Amino acid sequence: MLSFKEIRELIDLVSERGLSALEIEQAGFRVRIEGVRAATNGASATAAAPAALPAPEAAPAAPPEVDPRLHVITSPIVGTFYRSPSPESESFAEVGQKVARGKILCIIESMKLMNEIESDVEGEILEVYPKNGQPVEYGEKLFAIRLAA
Amino acid sequence: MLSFKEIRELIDLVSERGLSALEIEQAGFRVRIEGVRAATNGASATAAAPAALPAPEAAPAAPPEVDPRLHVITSPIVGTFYRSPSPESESFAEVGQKVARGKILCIIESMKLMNEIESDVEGEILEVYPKNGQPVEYGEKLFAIRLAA
Amino acid sequence: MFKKILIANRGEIALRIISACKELGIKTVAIYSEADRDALHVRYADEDVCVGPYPSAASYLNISSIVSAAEITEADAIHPGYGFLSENAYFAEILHDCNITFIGPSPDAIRKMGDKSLARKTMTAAGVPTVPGSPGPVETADEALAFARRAGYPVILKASAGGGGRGMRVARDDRELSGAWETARNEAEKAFGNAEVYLEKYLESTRHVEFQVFGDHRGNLRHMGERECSIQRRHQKLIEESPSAALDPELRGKMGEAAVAAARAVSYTNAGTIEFLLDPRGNFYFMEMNTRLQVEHPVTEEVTGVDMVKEQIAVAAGAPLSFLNCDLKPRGHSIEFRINAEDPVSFKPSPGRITTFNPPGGLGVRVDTAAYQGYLIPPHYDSLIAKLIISGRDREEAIFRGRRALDQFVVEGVKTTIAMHRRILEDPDFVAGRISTRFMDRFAEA
Amino acid sequence: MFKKILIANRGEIALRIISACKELGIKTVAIYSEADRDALHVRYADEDVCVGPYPSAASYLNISSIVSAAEITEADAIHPGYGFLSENAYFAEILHDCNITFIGPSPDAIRKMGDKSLARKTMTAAGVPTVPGSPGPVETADEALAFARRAGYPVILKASAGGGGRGMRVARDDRELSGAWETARNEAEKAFGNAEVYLEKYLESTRHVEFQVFGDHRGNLRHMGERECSIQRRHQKLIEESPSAALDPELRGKMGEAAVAAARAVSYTNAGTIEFLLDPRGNFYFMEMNTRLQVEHPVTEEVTGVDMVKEQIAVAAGAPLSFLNCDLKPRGHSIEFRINAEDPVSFKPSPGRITTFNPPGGLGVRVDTAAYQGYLIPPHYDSLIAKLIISGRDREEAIFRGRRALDQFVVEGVKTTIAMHRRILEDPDFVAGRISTRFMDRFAEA
Repeated sequence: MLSFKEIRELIDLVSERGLSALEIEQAGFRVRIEGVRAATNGASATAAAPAALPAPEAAPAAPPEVDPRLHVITSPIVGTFYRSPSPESESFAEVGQKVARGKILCIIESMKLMNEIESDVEGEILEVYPKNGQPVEYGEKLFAIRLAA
Repeated sequence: MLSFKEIRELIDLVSERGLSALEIEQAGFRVRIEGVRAATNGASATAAAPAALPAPEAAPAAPPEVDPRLHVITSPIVGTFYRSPSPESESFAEVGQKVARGKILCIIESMKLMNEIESDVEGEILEVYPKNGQPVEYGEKLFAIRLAA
Repeated sequence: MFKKILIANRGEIALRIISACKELGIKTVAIYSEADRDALHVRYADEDVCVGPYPSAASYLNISSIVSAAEITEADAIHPGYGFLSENAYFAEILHDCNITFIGPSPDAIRKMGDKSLARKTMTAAGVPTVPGSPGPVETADEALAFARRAGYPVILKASAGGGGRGMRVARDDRELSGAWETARNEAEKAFGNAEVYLEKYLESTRHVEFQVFGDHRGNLRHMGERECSIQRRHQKLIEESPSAALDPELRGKMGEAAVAAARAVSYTNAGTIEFLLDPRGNFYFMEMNTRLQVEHPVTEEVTGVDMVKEQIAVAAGAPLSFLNCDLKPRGHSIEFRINAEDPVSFKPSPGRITTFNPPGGLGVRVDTAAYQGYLIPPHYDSLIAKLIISGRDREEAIFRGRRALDQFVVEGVKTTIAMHRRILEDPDFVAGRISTRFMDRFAEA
Repeated sequence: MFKKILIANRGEIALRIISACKELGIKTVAIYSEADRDALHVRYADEDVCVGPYPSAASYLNISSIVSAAEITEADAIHPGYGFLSENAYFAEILHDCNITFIGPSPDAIRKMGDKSLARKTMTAAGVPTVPGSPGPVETADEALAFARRAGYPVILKASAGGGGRGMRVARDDRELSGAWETARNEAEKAFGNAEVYLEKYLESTRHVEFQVFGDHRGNLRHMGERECSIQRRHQKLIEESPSAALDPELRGKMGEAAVAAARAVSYTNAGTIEFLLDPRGNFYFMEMNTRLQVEHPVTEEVTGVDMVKEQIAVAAGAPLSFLNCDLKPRGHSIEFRINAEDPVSFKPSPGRITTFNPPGGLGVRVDTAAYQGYLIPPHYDSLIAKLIISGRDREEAIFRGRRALDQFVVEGVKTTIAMHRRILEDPDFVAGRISTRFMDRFAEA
């Protein structure tokens, strides 16, 4: 649900960026903001797009910007997350480490079985989300990896 | 849910920013504000566009236009509507008739009592809504009167 | 049986009555004020008539509009619900003159029980114990002081024409009584148009236990067991349950007999409630009779299995009581929680639009309500938005079930008493059944 | 008693089980697929675990994910609800190995009753009458034709591993049987991963009457009376009621005894249901046993006063049956209406967003649902959005009450079966209790 203040901010954004429309819908709540009136002929179009100008890449109602080089590996199963094959051994992977496709990143224990989770991309590990020994559910984020260029 | 004050602010915003429409819907509540009518030709489009102009009479989302000279008399009580004092007599008032303030227009029978309903304005009867002998509820339209100029 | 019933009320009770009529195959007429155009009772009735603008005096209390509405829709009976005109003897009389059945007791019974001093006298004559009190209305402050010194403090001032807690004042010494005297009279004047007050000894650590009675027009008069209504705030009931944890079969028998004797003293017909104060030693005193359906009637319905509104309609139409040959021994336990739209701290009403309304369901959960998601609660009427009625095999099950149902009751957009009820259900004294009419004082302090 | 229960289900039954746990003071874990993130069972549970993407096979049927979810949340028991893994003996076995209690019967009982040919043999040995049928799975079309000619048409093909109407085909002559043979085997293969089918004589104008049985781990086994489930469409139940208008106390006694004998033959524990076909002359035949809680369990709860889900949990924890010394004679009458999101004409599911959801309330009305205003019904699962359970003093009161409750049930945004139920309640045969499993055929033609 958006507050009044948030709706007001969105209106500002829509008009500043010269968007033609913004529509948000969620669980029975809907807001639609239609932008500055579309001009019906060439002459007025110039007038209708006023201060706007700085809206070249006006990505409308964009979700938080996503780095196309960022890749997130999520858990394919429910279980317990382990960073190393045994408490004494070293972690499979550390932040900052470069990993190849197929490199084992962690183990998820499910029903007494140790499931090795491999990297499906080549790149550098930016973040490890769960702590060692932490339960993870299906779809939970495990690793953030910056793809090799 | 938006308060009256908030809706008023939104109206201001829509017209200030020159938006073409704003629509908010939530749990059975819906508000749609359409901006100042888009002009259909170049000349007026230019005028309509700039956010700067304070869009003075921008009465947005106006209800159906009401003739200010039209006056409607509604029933002050629940009962049965009679156009004449008895079945044999003439109607108190007919369409087209000019009536003065205080003129008896009809009778509403409520709990065996005959309640005379008077005109509270001077003018000409345009319409009689209920039929003779018809039950009327509180607030039901009885007569439309065009006010004397 | 009636062909069409006009419901002279609004809100959940209007819906309750419409439902009963539908189940009996009787047509319904809703009345409404201009503030209630979008109300569910208007939508669910077969016909509807706007009877006036929002002030109750001009609409829901407007006798001539309501009688006219019955006449133009050709309704042959009127159910008054509770509040509004339900205890108005004059209204019942006019309906009689207009050949419209008033679904309730006779005007005479309403009058005799409506005048609280007269009711006390009637009860004394019938052998029903009453709280020691002034023999009639008290005329002067000196007279009040004299009574209080004789009976012993604390005392309570009550409006002769009163009910529902208004016009009531407790005094613990001469000084407090002198101060309360004018206030009580003013409040009584304002609330009931009658400043007369009388005095009673104020009993402490008592329970409010009431008995449901029902009479038909063939001389049968029965009680349907009790309701425990001690959980009150400012004399407004918040939680009611049946049976009462304080009654054993013997005491239930004694109080039930007294209730029937009380009702018989005014030849009572239809549904009525005898309110008693019950002290910890098992002494009970007649407080007053409510000559109408109560807000809390559902808990009696749940433990007896009798649809009381259908019973009211059938009895008014001349039928004998349907449960004459039944065992009405309470089956299980039932608790009603009044969900009000109000601030849980200040207790101020919280009218406004309900943006989310998701009532609980499942086994043992009943919800009586006229609210819905998107409903705008008008500020002109009372703040009750729903009654949550929880039943279980015993009190313990009902309490646990009540907790989960209150947890699942989602209301957004207005403040409600849901969280307060949840806290009451965690209170060890409540859970143990150690309650009195002072419970909420203690609870508020905690 | 258990400390934490994982509910391996979704929708209204997950909510039903969460409510029972809350009333017992037991913590709950919800599981959900990615399509159910906004579901109420996720919101109302104490903890929740996403177990997979939307296909049931990858989430609600994903045994290793569900067992892992129980392990990481340290749940000590799993309630399977109905459908999904509730009749999966392998799942029950794995839980046992993992030291997690499966709230339901033993894997052995599930297996013996799950194999429909084996179940028939077990019943015959226990002296419970069964419909004349092939002694075991039928291997070839010729074998099927031979049986049908011997027993006489019509006959019905059923999946050995089946249930819920899938894989069933009726044939009235050789030609139909030849046609149905492959279809039934294909459907059985698809639905249950097992193409085996067997044949039975198809009885016409029979009623579907089932008995609820309950066993504890101390050797007690009781029945809780019957449910009349003849109102079906394509072998899917639409309306269930208790008691059945077709049973008198003598027949109820005989069928109840047979049901208990059937359950005892597999040393049954926890809640189960014995389904019978009942012909107009009072002959009854064992059809199958459902070794789990039924969708329609609420009507039994209403007339017996027993909370069956709490009973399941208590019995699984080792408690004796709570009603050993109670009279479970049905009290009043209860009817359940399944409100499905589907087109009332084509019967196709109608998933989508519920824009208005206003369920009825008041006396005798129970709603079990996981729907709410604004809820988006995912297209991946079954179309049941609510169960409306109506109780009254007798069948007539329940029918009249059902009409008014269906009238007051407002659902917008998706198509539902509400109007169809309303029409069934107006049908003179239904009102008179003259029903059979063919009722809906006749009804659809009318």
